[in-house]
Amino acid sequence: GAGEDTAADSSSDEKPTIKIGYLPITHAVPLFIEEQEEKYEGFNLELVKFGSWTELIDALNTGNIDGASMLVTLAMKSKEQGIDLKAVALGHRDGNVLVTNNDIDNAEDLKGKKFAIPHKFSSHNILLYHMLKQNGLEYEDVEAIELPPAEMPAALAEGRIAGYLVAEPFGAVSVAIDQGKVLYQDQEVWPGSIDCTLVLREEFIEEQNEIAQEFMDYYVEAGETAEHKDEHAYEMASEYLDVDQEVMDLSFKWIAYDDLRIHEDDYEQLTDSLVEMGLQDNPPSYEEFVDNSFIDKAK
Amino acid sequence: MNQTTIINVEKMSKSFEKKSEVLPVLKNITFDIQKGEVVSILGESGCGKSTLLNIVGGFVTPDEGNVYLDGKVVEQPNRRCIMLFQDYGLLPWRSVRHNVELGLEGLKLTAKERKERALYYLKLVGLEDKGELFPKEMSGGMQQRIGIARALALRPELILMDEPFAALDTFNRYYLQDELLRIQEQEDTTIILVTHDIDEAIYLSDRIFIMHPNPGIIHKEINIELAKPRDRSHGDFQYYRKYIFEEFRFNRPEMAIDFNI
Amino acid sequence: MNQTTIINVEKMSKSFEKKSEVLPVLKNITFDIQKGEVVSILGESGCGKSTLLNIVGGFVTPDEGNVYLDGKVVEQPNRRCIMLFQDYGLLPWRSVRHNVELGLEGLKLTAKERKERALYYLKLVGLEDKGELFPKEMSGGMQQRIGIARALALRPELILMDEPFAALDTFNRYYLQDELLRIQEQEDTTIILVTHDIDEAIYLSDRIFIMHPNPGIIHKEINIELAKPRDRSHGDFQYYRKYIFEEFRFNRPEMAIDFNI
Amino acid sequence: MSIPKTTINIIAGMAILLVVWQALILIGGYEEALFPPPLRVGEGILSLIADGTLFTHFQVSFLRFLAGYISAVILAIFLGLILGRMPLLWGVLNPIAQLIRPVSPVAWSPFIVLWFGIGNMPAIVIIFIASFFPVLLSTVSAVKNVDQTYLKIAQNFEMKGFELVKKIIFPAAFPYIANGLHIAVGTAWIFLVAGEMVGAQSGLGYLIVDARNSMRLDLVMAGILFIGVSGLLLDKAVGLFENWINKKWGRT
Amino acid sequence: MSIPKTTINIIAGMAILLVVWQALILIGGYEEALFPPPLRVGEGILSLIADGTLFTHFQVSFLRFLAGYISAVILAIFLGLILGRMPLLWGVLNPIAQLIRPVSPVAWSPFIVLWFGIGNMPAIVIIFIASFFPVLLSTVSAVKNVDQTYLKIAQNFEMKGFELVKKIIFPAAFPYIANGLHIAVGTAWIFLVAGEMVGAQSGLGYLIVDARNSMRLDLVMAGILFIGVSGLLLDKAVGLFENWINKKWGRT
Ligand SMILES: Nc1ncnc2c1ncn2[C@@H]1O[C@H](COP(=O)(O)OP(=O)(O)OP(=O)(O)O)[C@@H](O)[C@H]1O
Ligand SMILES: Nc1ncnc2c1ncn2[C@@H]1O[C@H](COP(=O)(O)OP(=O)(O)OP(=O)(O)O)[C@@H](O)[C@H]1O
Ligand SMILES: [Mg+2]
Ligand SMILES: [Mg+2]
Repeated sequence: GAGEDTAADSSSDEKPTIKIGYLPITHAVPLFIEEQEEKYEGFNLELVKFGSWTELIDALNTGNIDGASMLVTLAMKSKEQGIDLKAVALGHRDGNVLVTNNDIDNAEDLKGKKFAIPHKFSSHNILLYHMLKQNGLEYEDVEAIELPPAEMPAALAEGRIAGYLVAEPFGAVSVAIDQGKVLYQDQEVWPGSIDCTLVLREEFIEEQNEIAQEFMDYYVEAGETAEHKDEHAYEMASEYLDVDQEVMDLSFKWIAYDDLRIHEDDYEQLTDSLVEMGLQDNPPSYEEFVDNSFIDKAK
Repeated sequence: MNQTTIINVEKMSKSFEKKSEVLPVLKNITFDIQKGEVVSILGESGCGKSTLLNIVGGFVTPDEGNVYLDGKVVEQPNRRCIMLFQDYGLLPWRSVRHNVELGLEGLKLTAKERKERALYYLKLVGLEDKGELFPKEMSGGMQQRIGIARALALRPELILMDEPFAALDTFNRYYLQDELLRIQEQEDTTIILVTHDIDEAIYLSDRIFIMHPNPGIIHKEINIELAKPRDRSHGDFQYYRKYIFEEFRFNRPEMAIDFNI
Repeated sequence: MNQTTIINVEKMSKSFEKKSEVLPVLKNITFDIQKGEVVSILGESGCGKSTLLNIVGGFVTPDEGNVYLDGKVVEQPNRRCIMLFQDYGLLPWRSVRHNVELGLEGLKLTAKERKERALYYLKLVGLEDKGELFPKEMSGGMQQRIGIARALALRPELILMDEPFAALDTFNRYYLQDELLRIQEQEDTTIILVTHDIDEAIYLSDRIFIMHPNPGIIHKEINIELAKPRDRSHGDFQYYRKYIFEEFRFNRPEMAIDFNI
Repeated sequence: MSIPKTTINIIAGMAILLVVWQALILIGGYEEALFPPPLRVGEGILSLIADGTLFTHFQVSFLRFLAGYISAVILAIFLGLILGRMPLLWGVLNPIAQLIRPVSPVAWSPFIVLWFGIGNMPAIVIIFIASFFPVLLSTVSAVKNVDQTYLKIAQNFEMKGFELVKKIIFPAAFPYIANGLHIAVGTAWIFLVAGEMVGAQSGLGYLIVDARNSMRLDLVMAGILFIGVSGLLLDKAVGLFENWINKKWGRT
Repeated sequence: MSIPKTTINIIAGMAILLVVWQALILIGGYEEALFPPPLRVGEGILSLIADGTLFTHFQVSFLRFLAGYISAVILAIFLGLILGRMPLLWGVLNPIAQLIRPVSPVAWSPFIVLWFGIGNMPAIVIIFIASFFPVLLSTVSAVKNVDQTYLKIAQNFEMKGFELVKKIIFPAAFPYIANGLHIAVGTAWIFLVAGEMVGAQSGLGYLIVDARNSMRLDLVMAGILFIGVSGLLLDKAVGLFENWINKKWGRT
């Protein structure tokens, strides 16, 4: 049955194992550092890597993992469908760049061209939408295309797309091999954009509240460690992320890991955008979906 | 000749349905077979010989009439009446000896008894040293002999043979015909044999049923009064040849050209 | 009999390799065939009859010796010498008439001429009204007649036949043998025929080559001096029968049981 | 006479399927959002039909399928007829085919995007790969196994080259080639979904991915059913075509 | 004698493959990172072998493959032997099988995750689905097509039930079942990759996805080559097994 494999069972003497899903991207670095530093005591942490968001969501929805660092919009979709999830922290702030090929000098140049995003429901799509609007263009002026992130640098290099907007380090890859350049950083378009968040199953939060708190304490701490973006952080991250240091350094330059609290006004802006773009009719409200109690206690 | 009736076919008819057309294949067939007899059913291709044999063996149910084996209606195939198929029907995945043992496995015999009986009948057909080989390693003639051994091993009251030697060359055919007569005499088996070879029928049989087609009927029954073994070039043999051939020619008026027997 | 030599086989030998063993199949075969003759090659299964016929037709290259057709060495199969296969070799995807036309398509004929010629030979074999049917709708005997028409349509100098009637029942076989003789007389075709049926060989041939196996040699050549059409039950016919049978028995000392011809 | 029986069987089969499906939900107590019941899927199908989505996606998929399948079939039969007659060359190329065949067409997707870009091409290429090898291999083996008698007759009638291929080899090999075509339809249709899950913006595979991403498992199930039904119909259509050709060419 | 010739062919085939590959890169002028040349892939393979990654992933994949394949084969043959003898029941179940068969096993993945969780099971289940139908369908049709003569002999010898299946039907059907097994190995291996690309955390398919996500296309290519080679070996192994059984059972 559903949830059978939920690992976090509360048997007394054995330490429970928390399973958290992730994709190998720069946005999940705090998770990597938390596991590497292994400061927690009340539980075992198992990070489960997935090949794509779709598979990660399936696992999360069916209770095969207790939580995940994932695109917030996808979690909101699940919530809307009746899966009990809570967003408890951000995965990162900023750190999404709009990469284009070297011939594109402004938004106007993108008109009529193909532009890749990982997902219709991603914050990247919203960023693209706002960017176009801010430059006096319509969303329909570019042809937005969903592509697996790993294919984007190749597609850009081969001239199949004019640009892309996706999680790191895939933006940095193109910049590092001189096949692309940064047209905009996300904070220029939408300050306080919410992208990847740490999501936990409500079931887990209710049954193992203390453990959840401990997990969150060290998550916040790991975020602060990550914010140093030093050699140490790079080493720990590279256990999960197989990229050159040059790419990673670029990636780190654009991102921030301090203050991982989800702010209500940012969230409102997100839901407004979703409704405005017609991507979601009834996005869950801030109260329903965001649970800041852990991060607030951790501070 | 022993005068116990073993097979008794009574007013038997059979038709097949073909695309909602009813094709009468056998009509009102009646005959008796005595214990120890060799009877041939002779007829052209498609006249219903195989169908008749299948009905006698219980493989096909007649539409009308009945077949009695020792006075009891035949409703299903059974071990007392073994059919030999034209393509020999040996199981390619079993060695020669295990093929012969196949029918014995249903009897209450120990493995040793089974093996002994199989070897006895393999010896009878002259293949005692081939028991461990596989059928595909045998020539056509040898395969047919294995089939005969397999049938005999069950000591059936009746053996049905459907064109048993049609696939063999003349020399092997002659040889196996002699073998069959020798074994038949030794075991006193009753045999019903389907063939389209006039010589074969005359050479082997005590009686010949001549079938005519559309629908299949037994047109004539001929007693062969020659002593066995017979001489194919003897005048009497030629008499029967000519006689039977005339029977068939009579039935084929559509043939423009004269046959020269 | 016309005395122009059409086929001349000289000191021809052939062996096959089987798992690095060399199996001599034909050894030192020499014979001539005259124009208009019907010659049968008679022998047991496996004695090399088909191989010999294939070599004469140019399908297989001999190891030693040569085959001459009209004095020229045969190196490849060609239209002057057509082989008829035992399984008839009709193309199932072509109608009867198009099968007969197959060989004509390589000639410089208009479609109309082709069709006329095909219909002429179909008529010769008595199938002029079946031209638009497919081979699978024909009986075995009809299929063989189509094969004969297809061969004749090319007006070859020589027709090779490999056990042409082996798959037919006795009645159809007799009928086709007569047909063959009629057509052969009309067209004056030279025919080499492989068979394992003594009667067939005597009934059809001007000469019979008797082959013995291991390796295949022409053991004896017999002239059949009977006028055609022949009578199978005639004393002279029986004389040849007995004579040829003795030839074979002589060669099979391993057979324990006496044959009764 | 036989059609009603088949119809009854199909209806009975579907009924069993629905009962088992509903029973699974009742017994397992699954969340509706995670394992939608038949009724909800039925509604999903209706809504997809009503707004035309289903038809649009099906059309896109079907055209891609045709493009990939037909081009693969033509090339594979053409090469197969040649390679089947050239045993030495085939001896060298065969290991390459054998090596590439067991690789899932999906595994190539990074390279497919690199070479063929995005849009229709990746799905078409994946279908092409999925159909190409079964047809090639069955054509080569069909050509190699053409009845010796037919080849001898061709020799005897002095047929050569293109005439030989056209009049003898192709028709003789066709039933086995057709079998390869039949298998390839199945394989290619199966990979259509996989192909459209990668990088496509439309089609039945995309419909499934998209529904999955929107957490609409009822639509996923609807897509699965629709793929099953249309795959089945496609298979039957190829079967009918096979029979028709065989009948036309005088086979059983 | 025949082994050296095959070896020469394989070597020649591989040489051609490498030359074409390198030529493509030189002509197309592709970026090394996007379309890695043979040498770099060779290095990739060596590094994967050296750090044991390749072997570990292969082992995981292979065990999953065995689990999925063998359980599918056993169940499918068992059901096939029964259903082949029950034409009425099969008439009803056949439409269900026909409906499910054309659906890519990958399409089921949301439900597979729901029922079987994550880890080894999804890949095993996908392989199970991929192998089950070919084997089931070929077993049923093999059983239906058992030579009438054998069945008549069995009737004649009064064989029934289990004895009939064991002594006549199974051995008579086996060559065709084995053919189904052979096809299923190919299909299942192809879907292994697809299966492991979805929801697995190890195995050769995962190796490819992970390398792709890390933009290491040389490792993707290495994975593809390795999947091709091991699929090929697996296929040969099944072929040998088939021959061995056929020999043991006195077939050609
Ligand atoms: N199961 C069947 N269904 C329909 N028709 C059948 C069936 N079995 C036989 N027939 C038809 O019945 C007729 C007689 O067939 P049967 O096999 O008994 O002939 P036969 O005398 O044995 O011929 P042959 O010498 O060719 O073996 C044929 O026309 C055949 O087509
Ligand atoms: N291509 C071949 N390769 C190897 N051996 C062969 C080949 N063709 C024939 N043989 C062998 O040569 C011998 C003679 O064969 P052939 O077919 O000529 O005999 P046959 O007299 O026509 O026999 P049958 O009456 O059975 O047709 C047989 O032992 C056969 O196994
Ligand atoms: Mg019959
Ligand atoms: Mg021969």
